[in-house]
Amino acid sequence: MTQTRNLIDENGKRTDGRTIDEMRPVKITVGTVKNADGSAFVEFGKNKIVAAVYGPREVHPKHLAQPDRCVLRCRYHMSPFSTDTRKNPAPSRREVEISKVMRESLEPALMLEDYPRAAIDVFVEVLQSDGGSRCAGITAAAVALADAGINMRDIVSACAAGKVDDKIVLDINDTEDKEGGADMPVAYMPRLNQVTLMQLDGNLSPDQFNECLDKAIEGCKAVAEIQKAALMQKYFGNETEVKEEQ
Amino acid sequence: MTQTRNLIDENGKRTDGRTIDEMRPVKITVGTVKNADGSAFVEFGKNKIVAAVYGPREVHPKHLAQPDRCVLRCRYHMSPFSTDTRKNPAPSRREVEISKVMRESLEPALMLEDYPRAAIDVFVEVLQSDGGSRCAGITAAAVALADAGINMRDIVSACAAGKVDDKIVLDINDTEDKEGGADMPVAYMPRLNQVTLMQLDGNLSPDQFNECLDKAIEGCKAVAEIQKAALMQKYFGNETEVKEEQ
Amino acid sequence: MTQTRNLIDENGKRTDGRTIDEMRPVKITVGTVKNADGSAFVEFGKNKIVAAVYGPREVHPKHLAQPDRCVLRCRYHMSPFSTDTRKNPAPSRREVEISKVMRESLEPALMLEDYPRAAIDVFVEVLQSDGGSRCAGITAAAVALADAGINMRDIVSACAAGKVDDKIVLDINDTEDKEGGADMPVAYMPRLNQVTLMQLDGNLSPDQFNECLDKAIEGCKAVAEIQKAALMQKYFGNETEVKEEQ
Amino acid sequence: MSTSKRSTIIVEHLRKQQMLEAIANGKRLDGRGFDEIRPFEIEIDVIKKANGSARVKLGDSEVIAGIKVETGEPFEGLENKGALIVSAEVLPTASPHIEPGPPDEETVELARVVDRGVRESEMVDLDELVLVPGKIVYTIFVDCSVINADGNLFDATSYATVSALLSAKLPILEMQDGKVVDTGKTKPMPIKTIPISITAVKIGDVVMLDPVTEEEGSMDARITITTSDEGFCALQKGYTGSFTVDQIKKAAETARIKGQEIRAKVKEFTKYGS
Amino acid sequence: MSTSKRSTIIVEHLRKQQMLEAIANGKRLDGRGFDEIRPFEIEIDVIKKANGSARVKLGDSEVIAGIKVETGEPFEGLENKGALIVSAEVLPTASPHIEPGPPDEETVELARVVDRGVRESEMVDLDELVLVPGKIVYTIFVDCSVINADGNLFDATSYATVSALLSAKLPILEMQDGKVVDTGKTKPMPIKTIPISITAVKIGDVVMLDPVTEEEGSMDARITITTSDEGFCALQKGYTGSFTVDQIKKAAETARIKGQEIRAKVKEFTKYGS
Amino acid sequence: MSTSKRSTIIVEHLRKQQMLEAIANGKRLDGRGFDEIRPFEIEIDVIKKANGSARVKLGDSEVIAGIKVETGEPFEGLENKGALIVSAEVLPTASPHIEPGPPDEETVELARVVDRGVRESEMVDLDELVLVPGKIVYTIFVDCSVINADGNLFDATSYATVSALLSAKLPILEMQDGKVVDTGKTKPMPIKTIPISITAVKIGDVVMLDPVTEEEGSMDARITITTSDEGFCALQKGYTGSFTVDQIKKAAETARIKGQEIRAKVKEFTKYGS
Repeated sequence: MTQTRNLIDENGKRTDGRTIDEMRPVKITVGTVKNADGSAFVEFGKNKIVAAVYGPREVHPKHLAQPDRCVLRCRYHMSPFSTDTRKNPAPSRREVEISKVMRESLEPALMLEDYPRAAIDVFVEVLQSDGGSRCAGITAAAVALADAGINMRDIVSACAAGKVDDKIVLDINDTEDKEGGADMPVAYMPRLNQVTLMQLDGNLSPDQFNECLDKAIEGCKAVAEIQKAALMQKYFGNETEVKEEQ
Repeated sequence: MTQTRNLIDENGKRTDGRTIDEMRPVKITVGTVKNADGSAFVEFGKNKIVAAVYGPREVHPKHLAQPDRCVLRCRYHMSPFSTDTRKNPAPSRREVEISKVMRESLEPALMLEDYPRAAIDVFVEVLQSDGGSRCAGITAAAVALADAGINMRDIVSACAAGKVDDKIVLDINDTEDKEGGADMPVAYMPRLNQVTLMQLDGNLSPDQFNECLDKAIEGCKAVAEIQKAALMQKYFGNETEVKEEQ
Repeated sequence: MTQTRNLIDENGKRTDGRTIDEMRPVKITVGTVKNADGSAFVEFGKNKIVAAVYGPREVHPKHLAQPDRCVLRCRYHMSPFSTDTRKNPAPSRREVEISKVMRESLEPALMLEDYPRAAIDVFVEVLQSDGGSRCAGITAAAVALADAGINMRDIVSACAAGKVDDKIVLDINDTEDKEGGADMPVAYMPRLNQVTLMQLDGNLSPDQFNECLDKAIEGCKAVAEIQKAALMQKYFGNETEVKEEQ
Repeated sequence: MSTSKRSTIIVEHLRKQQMLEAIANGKRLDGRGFDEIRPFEIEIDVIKKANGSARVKLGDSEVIAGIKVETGEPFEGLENKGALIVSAEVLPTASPHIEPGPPDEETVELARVVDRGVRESEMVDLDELVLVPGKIVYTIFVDCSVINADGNLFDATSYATVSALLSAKLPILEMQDGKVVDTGKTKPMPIKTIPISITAVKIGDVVMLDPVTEEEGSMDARITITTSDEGFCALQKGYTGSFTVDQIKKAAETARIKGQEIRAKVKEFTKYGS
Repeated sequence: MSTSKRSTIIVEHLRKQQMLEAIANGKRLDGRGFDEIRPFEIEIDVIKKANGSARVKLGDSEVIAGIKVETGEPFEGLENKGALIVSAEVLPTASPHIEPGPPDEETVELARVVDRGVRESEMVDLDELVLVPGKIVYTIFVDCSVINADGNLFDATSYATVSALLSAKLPILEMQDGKVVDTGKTKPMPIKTIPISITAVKIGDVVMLDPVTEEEGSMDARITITTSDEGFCALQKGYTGSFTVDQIKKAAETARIKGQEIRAKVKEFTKYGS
Repeated sequence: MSTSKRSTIIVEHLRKQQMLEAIANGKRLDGRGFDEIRPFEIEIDVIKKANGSARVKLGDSEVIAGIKVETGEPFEGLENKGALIVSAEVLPTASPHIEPGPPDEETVELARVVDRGVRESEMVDLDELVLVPGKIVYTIFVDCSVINADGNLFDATSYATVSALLSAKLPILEMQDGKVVDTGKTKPMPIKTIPISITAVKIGDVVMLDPVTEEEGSMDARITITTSDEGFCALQKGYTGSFTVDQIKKAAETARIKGQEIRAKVKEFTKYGS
């Protein structure tokens, strides 16, 4: 990525007015898809993402079933209207890869051995995309899995950090992703202190690498609190909307 | 549809010389495909259509079989040379839809419960297309099914009516379909008085709607006579060619 | 094929300096693919081809298995960088056809009845293509099958002859294939004196036809010697590289 | 190839019995009358990245339509008209019975019936969407994502499409030196009429509007009738049963009257014309 | 990937025994000699919407070929030649063993072998089909639909293709202001020679021409040899058996002689040159 | 849709036990240390028809990368840069577990991770690959064919790609009268840095570099870290397990140091800069 203009101004503000440690507003609503066994709607900056979980349920075709554990299936997909220019509805290589890393980021948290011969399907639809849609998608999927009552070792929370104007910043947005210097999406199990997804695009010195990872982890922890509050609200209810605007 | 020129002249004649209540010439030949269990070749105006039926026969793959009835499968397909500009041989969305409504238009006439665990395949190939190819295809398929000896409650006969120069006319042709005001294909079981296919493209007032439907039904009844004569000719033989030129 | 320039000079030399009866250099190395049950690497002129054999092994899906014989499967494929302009990696109609005739050219030599309910897979990858890649591929595949220890009635050896400047020549290369007058690839079982592949593109008089076929058979016999030597070298070893430069 | 199959949406036997008994007594399980449509709501501009968008909830069926405006060549034979293409995907989120993958024949039919209503009514004035006659025209993509399915996706998707078009902001494009340039300004989509589809199903001898999933699981036949301000513009009979001519004429009249009600509500939700 | 399979066309055991006994006695089940081709008929101009068309019935095998003429870019490396593409579909009407779908390897081979006969014989003078050298050429699509299959589809499809080309009316196109314009006039396709394919199969040690389906069900190997007026132009050995060199040479000579007979009949049916 | 499955590469139970015991004792089955990479060799210019090529053998894993240079339109949003596309196919020759067909999700990930290393490091100066700004640019296709698979295809494919690029001869193209003309001359690919990926897997609590197939069969998680001369440029955690933050930081430092070693060897094998 080659940066061509200043993305952080003299007051330390980013293009969307945030400070370098500030996350975009996050809003999570649980149980938005009526037919699903579990679901969540996540707005993370301008990302608008639906996650729905079906299962544990029978596997079709049957030979795909595993005798001692549950099969996890995952689809990340973008609606054609979700992007700046219309996206072809057929799955792109990018969507195939994200479906895979998303599944692998969720699997460590799930007690799949509790559901032998069954399948759990996780469907993540990006209705509007912004920087960090894979992190927002994982965050939504983890809440939907919890809403479906799947046995979990821990929640999975995801957030990216990155480099902009040679500074390490939290939660980079679309513009920063395209014009900035690096993007590092991370998914994390906060109780178990385990990284379940990590990618990097861009250039970081050794020191920046460590700082960026630490900052992403902090973001994940903040996301975890919002996930928890959203689930609490659904199951124990309260009047205030679960909304984080740091 | 926006009409740009007169399609009915001062003498009430249409672009192909017909009156508004006149059907194009229809010719039906039964048993034209040697290998098929039943078949028919239909010329309806410039439409040239082959229908072939295979079945009742085993279902592959077996899990698609139904314990208490026969599975009906249907394909409507156009040969690449059948249209004004070459048609890509891969099935278009239009062909997928017509395959579906064609199947649904035939199914009410078939005693599928008489053939549990079996399948009946209906293949309709448009060798040359003109307006009303789906109606001609259904007409051919119904004759092929009868020729295959499938138990039927009634024949299925199909014909369109439409609007041209703000007049309701029988059996619209290619030019009228493209430039006229409305097209209403209908399939009908004449003995049971049931409509099994109906679609509408174009604009009709409430009165025109009813008039158009009634006219299409009349067309279906006329087609039924030609179907009957063609089947009679094959099974009881006679010298005169079954041909309708109204 | 229309020929536009002289491809044989006044000294009887072809564009690559060979005489009309001279084969391009052929080099066969056995067992180059570690994981395969049998394999061979063939350089035939500028052709560079890997063949790998897996099997006899279980058939998936199982309903494809034959109770009394082995199923033979064959894929001929060109790497995208193997051709003058990049080849789309999806299988072309040409590759589908060559996969079929290659399988049919190998099958007569294999004692498939010795491996009931099993499958043998032959994968031929063209890394660099030159004229005669199907012949070189069959030659490689036959050696790989022998290396895999499959019971065989005979080796299969392949070579093309063709017409250039109205002369019948052995083993035509890329330029001669494109600009010459005819190409006749042949595969042959030398011990059984049976032709297992034969194709012709181009124009030949009756006399030329017979001459061309005879010449191709001579080429096949020469290829058989190189195949034999390569297999001997692997199993009985010797210091000299098996290389034919006629 | 189109294949007949028993409905994969299995209404449990008991529930189905209840439904049929209720119908015999002139009622539906959710208490609605046969001519009654479920409550629905429409929210516009839900996707800011789209040139127009709408989310429709019709009972528990939920659909989002989003519009993307691009430029391209006109369709053959329609050289002086803009292009408009309606597509649909029933997302695998929508029900336990949806497999991800290319659209099956039911989804193809869904998209084509919605497309037909918009196209045949001439809702959008395609003559206004030409940049260089015969060469460059606006191409309007309407993509519909069904998020949750509880019956009557035809009408839910149709209302979402119509609402997205009514509320869309068309970017004003101009030709400069042979290139398309976005002026940065927008104008409303050129709208001529508002097509409204009404879907009914027949169960036994009863025809009822706006079926839920479990009613569709017991239906014999389905009919979708689209009217514009001017009259009837599209119709699709579906499923494996049949209708008498009288049933169709009656359904058409109902569709016309109900269509007026719905049209008024759609205008209100989308603030169209206000 | 190419997969070997037993013939899916199952000739019942008894019938097969009869056939093999007949062959041993120098006969075929339908009474033909080994070098005898079934009666065939050709009807041209059966598809008025095509620029050329022919229906061939070879015994009970029936094929329609239709030609569509378009314009396009030349093939790479063949900048100053028109383009000619032969495709084939074995329709699912043709036999109980055909599944609808994209062409399988047998159909790909069928189309490519027919294409090769036309291409290698230089039947059509592609030099005459150029509008703007290197840029715009005529593209001739020949599509073949096999309606009924009773053996030897190679020859039936080949004769249909050749007959459609011989009887085609090529629209006369001109360049005007950089655009292709159809003058409304036509001329015959520029024909240089007439390729005729002859297919034989080997059953045991006997080689016989023009096999029917049940003979193909017992064949060991197949060979298709195409000759033009000038000599041999294409050949394809097929199936999983083999031939001796002598069998091939003999088959080639037969193909050349039989080809002359068939060529004369094709000319007659298509009124070519008259 | 991504589907979890048990590893199809079955390490026999006993062998796996041995491996785990060895690991517990600080060893690997092939005697390597945890931070030790298998011997590897690189041969360049193996495909003369390509504009650049390299064959890498990393242990028994073998990959050929070939480069084809074409021209085309630039990517949207990158109008003044050349295009570079890395693709990969794991050939069915490579292992008994590969089915021929379009790339599965593992192969898509492989190609995208290798592509990312090249792209994000800005190895190739894409600014130098523009012919007509915004309209015509060089398009560099790097295609990788995995011939034999014995673990760590990420690094083997990455080294093949990098080596092919380092040794490629870029044809010098020029615009003449609005057409691209090949001058027949070549120049080296414009290279700015050399990205080197290092892949490690975690088995139990041990992290080890450059896994062979049987180690991958027992791995809990995988991480691929790519460094250029300037620092870290790409990273991909894979597989269904997880890492602690400390494990990642330690792996990163190892990747940086090992990367320098490998980079020196790659330069040597490709004679880059000499």
